[in-house]
Amino acid sequence: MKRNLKPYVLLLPVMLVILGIFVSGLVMALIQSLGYFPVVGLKDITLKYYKEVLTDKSFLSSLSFSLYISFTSSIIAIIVGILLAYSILRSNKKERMEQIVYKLPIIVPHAVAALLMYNVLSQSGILPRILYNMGIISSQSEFPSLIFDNRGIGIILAYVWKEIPFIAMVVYTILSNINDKLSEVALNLGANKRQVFFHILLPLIMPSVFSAFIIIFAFSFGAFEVPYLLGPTAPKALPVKAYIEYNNPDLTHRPYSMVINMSLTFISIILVWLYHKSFKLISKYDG
Amino acid sequence: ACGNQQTKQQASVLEKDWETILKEAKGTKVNFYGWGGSQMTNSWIDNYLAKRLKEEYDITLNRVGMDIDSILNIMLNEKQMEVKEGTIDVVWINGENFFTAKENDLLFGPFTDKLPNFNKYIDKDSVEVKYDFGFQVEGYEAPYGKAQFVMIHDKARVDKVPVNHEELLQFVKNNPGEFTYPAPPDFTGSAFVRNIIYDIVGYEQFLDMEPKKEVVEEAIKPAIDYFKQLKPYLWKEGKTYPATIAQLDNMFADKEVVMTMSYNPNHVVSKKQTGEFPETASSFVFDKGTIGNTHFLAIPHNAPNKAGALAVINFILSVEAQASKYDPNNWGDLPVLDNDKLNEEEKEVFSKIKIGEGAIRQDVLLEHRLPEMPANLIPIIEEIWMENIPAKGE
Amino acid sequence: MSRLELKNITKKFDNKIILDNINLVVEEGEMVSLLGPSGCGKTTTLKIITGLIYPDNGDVLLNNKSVLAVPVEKRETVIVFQDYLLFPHMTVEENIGFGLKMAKVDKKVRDKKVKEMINLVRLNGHEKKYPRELSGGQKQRVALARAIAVEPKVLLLDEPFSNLDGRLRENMREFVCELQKQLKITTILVTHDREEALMTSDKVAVMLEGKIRQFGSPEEIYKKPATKDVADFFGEKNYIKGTIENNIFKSRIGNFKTTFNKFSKGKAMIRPEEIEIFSKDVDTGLLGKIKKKKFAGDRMYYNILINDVEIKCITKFNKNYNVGDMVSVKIDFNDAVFFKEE
Amino acid sequence: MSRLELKNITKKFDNKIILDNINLVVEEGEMVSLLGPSGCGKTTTLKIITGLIYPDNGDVLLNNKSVLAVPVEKRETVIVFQDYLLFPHMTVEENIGFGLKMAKVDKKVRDKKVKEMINLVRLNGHEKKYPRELSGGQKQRVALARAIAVEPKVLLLDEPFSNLDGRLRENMREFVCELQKQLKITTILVTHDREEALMTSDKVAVMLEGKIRQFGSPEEIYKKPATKDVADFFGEKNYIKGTIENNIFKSRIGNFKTTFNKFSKGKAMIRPEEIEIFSKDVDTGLLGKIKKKKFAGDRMYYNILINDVEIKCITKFNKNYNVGDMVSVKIDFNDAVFFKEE
Amino acid sequence: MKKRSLFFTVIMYSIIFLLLFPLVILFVWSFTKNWPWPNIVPKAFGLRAIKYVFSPTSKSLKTLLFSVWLSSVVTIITLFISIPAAKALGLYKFKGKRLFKLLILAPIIVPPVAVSMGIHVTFIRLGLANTFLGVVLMHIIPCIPYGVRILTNVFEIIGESMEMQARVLGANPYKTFFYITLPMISPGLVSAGSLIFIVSFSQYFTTFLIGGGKIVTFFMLMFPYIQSGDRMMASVYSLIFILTSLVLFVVIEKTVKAYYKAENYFYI
Ligand SMILES: Nc1ncnc2c1ncn2[C@@H]1O[C@H](COP(=O)(O)OP(=O)(O)OP(=O)(O)O)[C@@H](O)[C@H]1O
Ligand SMILES: Nc1ncnc2c1ncn2[C@@H]1O[C@H](COP(=O)(O)OP(=O)(O)OP(=O)(O)O)[C@@H](O)[C@H]1O
Ligand SMILES: [Mg+2]
Ligand SMILES: [Mg+2]
Repeated sequence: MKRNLKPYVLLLPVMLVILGIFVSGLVMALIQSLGYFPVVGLKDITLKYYKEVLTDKSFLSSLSFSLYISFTSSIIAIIVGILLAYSILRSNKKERMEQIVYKLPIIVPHAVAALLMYNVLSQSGILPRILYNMGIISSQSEFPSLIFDNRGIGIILAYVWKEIPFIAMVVYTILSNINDKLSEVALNLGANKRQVFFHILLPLIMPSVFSAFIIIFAFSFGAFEVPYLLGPTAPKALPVKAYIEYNNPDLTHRPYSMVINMSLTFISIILVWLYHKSFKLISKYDG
Repeated sequence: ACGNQQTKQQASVLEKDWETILKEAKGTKVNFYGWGGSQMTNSWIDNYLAKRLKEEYDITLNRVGMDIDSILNIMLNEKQMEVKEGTIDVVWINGENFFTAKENDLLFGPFTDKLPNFNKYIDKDSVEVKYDFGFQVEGYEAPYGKAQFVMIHDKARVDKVPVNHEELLQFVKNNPGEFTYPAPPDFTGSAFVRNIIYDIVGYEQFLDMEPKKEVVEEAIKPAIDYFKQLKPYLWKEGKTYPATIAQLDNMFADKEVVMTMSYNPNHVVSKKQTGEFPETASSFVFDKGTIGNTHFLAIPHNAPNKAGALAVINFILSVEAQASKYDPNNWGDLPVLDNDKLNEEEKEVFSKIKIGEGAIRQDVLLEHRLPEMPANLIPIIEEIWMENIPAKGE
Repeated sequence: MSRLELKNITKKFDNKIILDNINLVVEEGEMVSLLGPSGCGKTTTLKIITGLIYPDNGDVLLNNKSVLAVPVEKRETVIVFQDYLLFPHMTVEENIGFGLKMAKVDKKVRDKKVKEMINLVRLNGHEKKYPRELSGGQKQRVALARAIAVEPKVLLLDEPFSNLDGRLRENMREFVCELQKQLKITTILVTHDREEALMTSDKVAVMLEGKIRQFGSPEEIYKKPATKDVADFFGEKNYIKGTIENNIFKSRIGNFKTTFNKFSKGKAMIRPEEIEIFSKDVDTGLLGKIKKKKFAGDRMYYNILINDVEIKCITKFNKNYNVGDMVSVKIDFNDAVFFKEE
Repeated sequence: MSRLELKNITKKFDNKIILDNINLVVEEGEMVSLLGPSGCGKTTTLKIITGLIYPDNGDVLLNNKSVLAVPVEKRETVIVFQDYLLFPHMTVEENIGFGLKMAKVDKKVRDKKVKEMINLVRLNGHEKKYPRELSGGQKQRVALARAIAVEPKVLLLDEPFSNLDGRLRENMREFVCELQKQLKITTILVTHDREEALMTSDKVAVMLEGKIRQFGSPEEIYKKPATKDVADFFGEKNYIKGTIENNIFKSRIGNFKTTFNKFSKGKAMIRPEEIEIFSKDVDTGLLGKIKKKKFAGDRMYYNILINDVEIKCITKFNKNYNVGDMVSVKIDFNDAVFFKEE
Repeated sequence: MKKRSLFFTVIMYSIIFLLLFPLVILFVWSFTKNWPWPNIVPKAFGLRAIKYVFSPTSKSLKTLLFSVWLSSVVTIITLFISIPAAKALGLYKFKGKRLFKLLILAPIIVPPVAVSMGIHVTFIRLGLANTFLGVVLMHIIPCIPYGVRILTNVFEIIGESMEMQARVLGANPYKTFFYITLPMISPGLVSAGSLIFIVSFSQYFTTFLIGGGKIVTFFMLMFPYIQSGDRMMASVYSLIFILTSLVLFVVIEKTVKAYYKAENYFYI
């Protein structure tokens, strides 16, 4: 009896914060999305706003744009992040500068990351300048437009730049602490380095990678800063749409913002759940 | 019961005479909330205003750089919870945000008549003091400074500036990819769109237009057609637009485009001072004029230190403060005082200030000043623009 | 199917010499036991052979070719680790099949082989379990099966049976031996069980303090230990001081005939199991008194006092005397080993 | 210093019964060996005693009081795990001193005790090493020292000597036994070494498939195994089918006198070490032929064919015959155990 | 044995270069007055931004110190409550585990603007608005997913056996935690702690709302400049922001390593 309660007791403090504070906020958002916002005179509960938002054409294009950005950036970040972590491990010497400096982008806030991408990749950025001076391009406009473009390359790169070190750090922490001996055994049994990586190390870091993926995916799906600063005028990423509606000085627009936010949340939950399912199929080693 | 008490309290400050208010304000702290994205503005408030207030009234000014959206949210939530002692004493505000705040009873007032400097220097009957984006001010905010929309170009790269929409179109056609404007709802981009509308269909009809989409759409149709014409020659063929004026400014600074724009006529000077803009950058306005507006200071209904707030706002309306603010070395914001109400000595103070290279003289600006559109039309125009311009023609 | 040779292997850890000039030859298909006290460097030796540790000095030869440059995974020298080291994210099946999978063995063939191995190590019913769900002995069997499944050229067993009960141990041992002989896998077995070493292996190497002290056939090692240390390693012994003159060993417990004649003063080493006791009516010329007695299943351990000299003696369990009893003792000095007194 | 009692302990994993109604009493200061094949549930039993696993059913009593509700750290039942589980971030010293530190023992006293323990387990010179720098046996000794240092009421040893060489093992065993007797620590020893179990313990419990099949003194267990399974567990046996009539056991290898008379048809179990062989000129009435022979240090293993029945026999190592030799065989049926034929 | 692989060394340096390159540009921008196309180096340098940041009236440095303090408090509290939660999720099987995992992710999944209003209202009611404590609590929310998730993985790997061993040796749960669990998870704690610190350090929107301008963090001073496109100011602020965090992390990592001799603790 008492033992069965233990995990719940351990979860209590975190749950207090999440349920006590966070959910109270969420409930208000939900209510507002249903059109109840008495301070500004909206007092009827209605699904009208949902209908309006969800049937809007631009909603769908925004949704797919958001999904595309989050998926692409998260997957690239995962792959490169793991590669980086493994490379550091393989070229390993303890206490080297490299182990610290690669983490720098983690420290950089997303908004600054957007600024950096702008500095480097815009048509007046450092990259086209270098290409121009090397004679590879002859004018600014020859450089492909990566910022504000509707393929979202700038946004994706900003996310990728931010998240690679995050993934690498998480993976490296686990990787460097996985008992070296397991790799030794595998080598000894005739597995080459590549096989050791794919059959031993990768499965062992998979739970962490899985967590990390969810975190960065959910984050990039719901955050507005980067697409706001680097995104095209249309389609707008969903969070940007929500943000713009939220800041609409006409407060009766608040329910629209909340509808978009609730949709974002709902879609995220579905995706995370689906991901959980599919992950369980691939790996049986889930905590 | 609560409401009653509040009105009583409000009344109580406003009932006192100015001397008492100043006495009460002495030694207090005033929380001044407003946009904090300009280093020059911040420096003016921190270095000049705060210092002078301390010397003059022993008031500690606490500048909090915060977006107006957040400020409104704080006020709104405090209202919702009926917080009597709020956090904000003075808010830098105007336009739709003022309208929203006033509509939702978030503001304290009317208070402007209580301010000696307001009574002494301000032309109370001028449209720009009585109305803010078409909304009645009714004493709930006091003017802070004036702004006017200007275009900025690089003399080194533009020989002849376009002075109306047709010339602009011609210019853009001749220089494809070198011009663009921020996408509404960016504040400046939105102003540019309105300015073009004014240039094409005139401004008078909007001042009392019904805020209905069909009506507005009908009225601005020629302008929308114009934007469609313009689009293919814009930067990136008009497929996308900078999201903020900041990006356009940076593109201009990096020589990616040849023009930018600003709602602050002295913007070009300060940008040149910081070294961001080239020395050859210069402002210009359309012949038919550009939109001007006034920015204001208001006091939240639950401001904890209303006396202090009044004292601060009154000081800002002084000749000394307005002149210091007007100096492009400090900020370069246009004064709100009525020239006719100043004595010679006071006029002298203003005329001694050298406006910077590339800026337009104040009298020229005032000649070309057009009133802002009522705020409730603006979101409609932005929506129409959004629906017609960026998405179409892909 | 390879001849393995270690040449002058030396290894230090933290500047302490752990392996000191090790030389060892294991012929093709031979099974050599490596014996030695805890911490003497056995595991380190095996790791050097597989390439998991680089020696500071010396060479490892497989079929007379140095393999120091061959990477671990290509050496085909597989080690069964003392602490199992099963892959925690794989089931028993997957663990056992790992090596074959790495060698890209056809899935069907692999499955068959895995099944076979599971039968042999008696883990039927546990195929789908993860290591954390296994008992100690079960883990050990998985580790063993995993190594044998790849049929390596050289098999290195680091106490592979230590956590198995006697019967299973015998079975496993037999199974490994048979397989080893059949496939001619060159094998080194590290074990703490002296009997195991003696019974299963073609040769035994005794390692003490990082040096190989004796290397020979089991009988040699047992019967003719090169040094007292080696002898001691094979269990407690009786050492009786005395002098040898004219084939007579004179000591405090009496004089005995012997064939040994190399030096005159020394110790005779007599194994406790070489001493027989009888009830005191049997005349052996030597009487002793039982001082201590211990039951150990199929045998009895006695400590007997003869002229104040305590002698250990191991007998069959059915020879049952009580503490305090007087018994006749028979010591055969022909089997004794003599060490010169220092 | 406690009496330990297990009452009807039952435990399932994944709906498979692992422990089935276990009852066991260990008196104060007693040393009980727990024997059983790999995977039979020994470790699980120990874990239940310490409180690391909750039984599904049944109770654990210390001094006649249920301790199921007592948290692990208050039970004073310390276990030495099969897989050592040394704290990786502590040195040998720190590991050994950990329990004392937890009990807030004065630093000086603690240091002295730790030093003493290090001496006893012979790890001098390794005090400052981390577990990853130790050999298997060294780790095991640290684990042992760490547990003993706290002088628990109940000491649970899960194959604590499995990675030690014979001599060290004997030493450690003696040391533990002495300490245990001296401090009257109630002890359970899980071991795979039958001899160890028989020699060291006051009582032996044999566990098979989650059940305790026999619990008694070492001699009882050895000499009077309750079932064939228990007997088998103690090594390979000879089973000879036959009938008993008038105190005569009739079988294919001949007729023998016996005192046993409970049933008429059955198997006589004869331990290999109860069979003696002599050169064929000694007349025992029974002749056999050596079929197989194995050297095992102090003894020899022979397989002998008598009338086509293969009989295993263990003799002293000095009885040396060759494969194919004819020998006289002596079987004592008085020591035989009879099992009824099913 | 472990040979350094050239291939991976090259890959590592390439990726690191790509990650650092934009930061180098940031550094250059901190001192750049203007930098017109197509120059590769700026045309004019200046110290305007640095001067402003270091001038006492801008209160930047004071605010910086305060922010570090605030985020440290957030980090410590978040770690403190995350460890038990992570342990529960990493080591035990229980009903509703999936749901809890999802709930813990919620602060990342739900956009902050959606919940902030409700939370603000709640905080006003509780008297937490405009207070240090309120801001701390608000910051903890988005930090929880990072803390719990990372530590959960760590617990999954180290397992419970060491803790059990300690308990058996007479360590009560608290001592077990301090002597065994804490040192064993310390590498993970450093990772999680760094992330939490950063997440808290770069909270903008919620700090505004809950802090109401009474609690001013460094990021709040910095963000308007990023928005307004003053690249020099934004770069200098970012640079200070990054350097502060970096120094802090290096110090902490070194301290933890020295204190716990953190190495390969993870036993499998
Ligand atoms: N967590 C678990 N989940 C499922 N089965 C388990 C688990 N732990 C142990 N078992 C099973 O329970 C049985 C008994 O395990 P236990 O560890 O008690 O055996 P043991 O007697 O100690 O064996 P050994 O001598 O090999 O160590 C084994 O068959 C094992 O596979
Ligand atoms: N990484 C290391 N650093 C320092 N010393 C080490 C290291 N690895 C092993 N040693 C030391 O080397 C010696 C030999 O270790 P090894 O593991 O080879 O012994 P072993 O013969 O296998 O012993 P056991 O029978 O106990 O397993 C031991 O004294 C051990 O403490
Ligand atoms: Mg070893
Ligand atoms: Mg076990």
